[in-house]
Amino acid sequence: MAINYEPKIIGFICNWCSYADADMAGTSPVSYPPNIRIIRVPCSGWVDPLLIAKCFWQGADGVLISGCHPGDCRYNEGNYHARRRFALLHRLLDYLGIAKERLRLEWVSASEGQKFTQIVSDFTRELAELGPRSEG
Amino acid sequence: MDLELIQQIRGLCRDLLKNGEVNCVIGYERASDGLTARPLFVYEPGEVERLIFDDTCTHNLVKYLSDKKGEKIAIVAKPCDSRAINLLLNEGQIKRDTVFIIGVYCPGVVETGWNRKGEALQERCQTCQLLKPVVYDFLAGQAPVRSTEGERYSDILEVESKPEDERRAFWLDHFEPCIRCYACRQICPGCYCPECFVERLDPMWVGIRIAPIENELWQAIRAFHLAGRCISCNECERACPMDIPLSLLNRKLEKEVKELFDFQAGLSPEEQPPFATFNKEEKLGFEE
Amino acid sequence: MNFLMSRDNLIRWLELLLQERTLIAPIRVQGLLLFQPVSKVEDIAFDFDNTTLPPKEWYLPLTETLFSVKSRDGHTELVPATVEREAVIFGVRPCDAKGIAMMDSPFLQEPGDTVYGERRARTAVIGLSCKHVQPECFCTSMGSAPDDPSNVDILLTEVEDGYIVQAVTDKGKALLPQGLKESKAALPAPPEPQAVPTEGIVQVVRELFDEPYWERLADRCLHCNICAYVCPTCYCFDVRDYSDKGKIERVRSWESCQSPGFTRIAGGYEPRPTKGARLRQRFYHKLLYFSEQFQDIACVGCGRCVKACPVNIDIREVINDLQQLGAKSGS
Amino acid sequence: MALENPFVPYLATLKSAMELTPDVKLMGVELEDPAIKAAFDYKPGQFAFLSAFGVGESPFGIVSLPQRNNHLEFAVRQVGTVTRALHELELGDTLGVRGPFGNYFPLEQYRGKDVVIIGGGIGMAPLRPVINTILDHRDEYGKLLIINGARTPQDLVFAPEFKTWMEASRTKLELTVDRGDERWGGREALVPDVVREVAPSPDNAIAIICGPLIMIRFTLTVLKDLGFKDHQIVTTLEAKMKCGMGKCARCNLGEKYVCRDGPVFTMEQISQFLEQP
Repeated sequence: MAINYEPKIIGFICNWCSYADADMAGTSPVSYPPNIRIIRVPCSGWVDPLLIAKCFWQGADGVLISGCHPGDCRYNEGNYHARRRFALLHRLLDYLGIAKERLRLEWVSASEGQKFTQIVSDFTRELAELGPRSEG
Repeated sequence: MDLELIQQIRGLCRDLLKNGEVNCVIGYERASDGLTARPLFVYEPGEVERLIFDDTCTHNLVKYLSDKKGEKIAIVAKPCDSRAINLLLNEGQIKRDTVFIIGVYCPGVVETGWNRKGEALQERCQTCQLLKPVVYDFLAGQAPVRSTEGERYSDILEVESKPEDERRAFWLDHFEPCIRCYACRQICPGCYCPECFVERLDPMWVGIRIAPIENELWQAIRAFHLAGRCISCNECERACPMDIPLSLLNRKLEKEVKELFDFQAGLSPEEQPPFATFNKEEKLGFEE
Repeated sequence: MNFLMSRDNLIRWLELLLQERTLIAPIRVQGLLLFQPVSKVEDIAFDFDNTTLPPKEWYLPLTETLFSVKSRDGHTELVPATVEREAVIFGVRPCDAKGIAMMDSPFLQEPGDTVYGERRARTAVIGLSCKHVQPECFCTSMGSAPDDPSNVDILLTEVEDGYIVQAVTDKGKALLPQGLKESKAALPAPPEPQAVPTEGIVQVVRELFDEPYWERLADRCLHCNICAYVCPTCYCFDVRDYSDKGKIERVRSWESCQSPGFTRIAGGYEPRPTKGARLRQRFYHKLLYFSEQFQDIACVGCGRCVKACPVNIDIREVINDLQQLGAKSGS
Repeated sequence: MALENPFVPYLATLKSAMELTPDVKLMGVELEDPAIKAAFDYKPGQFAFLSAFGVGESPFGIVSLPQRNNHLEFAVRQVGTVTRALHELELGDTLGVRGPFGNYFPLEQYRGKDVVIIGGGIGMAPLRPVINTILDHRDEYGKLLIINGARTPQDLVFAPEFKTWMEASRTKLELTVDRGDERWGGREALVPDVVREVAPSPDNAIAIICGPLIMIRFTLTVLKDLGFKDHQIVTTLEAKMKCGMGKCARCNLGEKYVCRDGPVFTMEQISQFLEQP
């Protein structure tokens, strides 16, 4: 494994919870690795599987979707739908040769800044260990 | 050919057309090769003699119901096709009272192509448990006796067992010949969007290049859009001029949807497809 | 003058050609037979009915870059695509060779499509006569024949002890190896494909624009692009920009008059709103419009569309139907 | 020397952009290469493709006149992705021009005749160079009647030029909108109805129509009622095009290609296709 390999991660982060954590981390001493590019979205349920697929096909090494805990959705049920959708997408992508480890769905509330930082750090490390994706 | 069954269908269609209960019957007739079948639209009672039914009637005619919205239609439906009717009913695409469903007990269909009729039943039929339509107004034929044993997903398990890189290569190889003729979509009863994502310019999801990456994005997302909706008629694979094994993709999702949500598309017109509903308490593998 | 070339010598000759130029030939790929650049002569299929896709792909690729946009220091430069090498396309059936020649009409008419023209000029066509005809073949009704040498540079006809070689053009003669043995043997009689009543079809079809026939025929049409993409003479294309990671290219790809939105303009107006209008366009373009422009029916009788259509829209049957409709309305 | 690849546009610079209506901009474009600029000759009715690199290209009628304007002018209405990208260009930005394509209005044939110009919405764009040519050679033509309709007063594309048009000799401008506003004192009527009301005489006259197809269809009926024959009615058509050279086989109307044989047609040539529902 190349030592200099820095995985590219795209994060779709819910505006009502995890985005606050991501935002905060920018100004706090404890931060997450710069490998993630964050896209603020209104709800984890808003994220179209097409966006995820497109990220991978455009060369992302990992995609993180982070939303509110079940029961806490601003729009009542967005994250329940997201959970179903990504559970299945996960399996399809894996089948197509984009390993399960590369797509993560996480529930992180606005008060769990540390958890968010931890998730991004872990995800970056795991992807680095996994190595670059094969061509395509 | 089961002549009795055919006479039954012809007689019924003649009456339906004569009485004005429907203005068109969608069924099958002999293709120009004199050997296989093709879709037939009958408008006049005098034309019902062209209708046939046999083990070459592989087409899923339900696709055409989306073209004939607002008309009173009778349609010949095998059990798998009838699941597509449920799908369209469930998704509000057709109205039950505008469609007269002539269900037929399924003898299974054989592999066919232009001027070519195989001996064996299609693979999908070999493991299909559904011998009787799930929705119909009239049931034609007699319950067939045939074995439906067999492992439905063995080829999928084989792909799954490959390492990540090999799976990736396997699919890129298979998507490479895709010429993006969109026959898979055009023949699919579940593909009725007025504007398909692949043709959207804004945002442009899939670029104009006909190349493996774009092809795969197209095929993967199309399959995903049909997840929990595909009724496994396998028309897409049959239509594909480049022999892409689309069934490997669609049955993978069928298998996962069954496992995750205990759902099979089109079995009932009422049951909500997996992405239209949820269960608050379910664990789908994300919680630690 | 005809020559005789043994099977071994054919292989040797192709190996020689491969050394100095791009060699395109039918190759079996995952159950398909496709014209592809050859890396080893032993990959070439010599015994086949016809290829899955016609050879038009070599001249009008499924997808190609027309030019790339280079931007540097606020200055934009457009870099047109170029054709690199001389090429030989081997194993072209006479019907498909006619298809290639027909595409010249739209593409080389002024202003000529330069990339197409260059590919055409720099590619020699080695034809292969048909030993057998298929049930879907009808080339003789479309002005070609299983042994028609008109549109190739060299035509090979398989005989017992090898191939009879007809050097049709100077371009073809220049490609042949030295010292070929002359052959005085008569060419074998070609197989006889099915006949389709094409006589007078151009005049007949002109009068049938408003026939309800088109909507009825289109009932079962799926409006996929198969028939157009497997057709040696269909040449509709789409042009759009493709940008990926800062690279901008203008790309041309195949398209078909059957695809939804083919003629829909921004703002929504659709001049061919019905299934029948779209399908009629296909047959009208082949049978009437192309003939009016370029004096030939845009069909070579290869039968690929007949074979590949998932719902059996059979152009032979359509021509028959039109003749009957014409006779009925004419009488 | 290799021939010019006809798919490669000329590079050009956006020199001016003026908002004509809330969704139409008049864009002034100058070809970068002086030799190409000098050789770029065009006539009223011809069109060219404009490229927004990275998004694509679309055809637009050229609304300027070589003898009047130093730059090529196009009236671009924002309806899709390419037109949006063109609207977003800033002065000095590079764009592509491919053309000129198509036939043109045979204005020399209209000399000595009365000319009736009927335009709806953005359909006025290709008619502007016709009007201006007639005004530049006012004595050579008979009466000029311009009937211009739009959805609202804001959508009258060439409003800044109305004064000049109205003041020209033997020229009449009739404006109409579907829906007026508080400042609109004029007609609120559909274009075909205005044509019927104004009732131009077909004697030694030619009528040129451009606008939405539905407007063309209804106006045709009115013109025919007034006694205009098919050969006296001329229109210019819009079609989806990808090449402009009769190759991509997309814009055909029967055996004619809008890009090569058109976009200017007499009704005699195309009525068969317009009468379809």
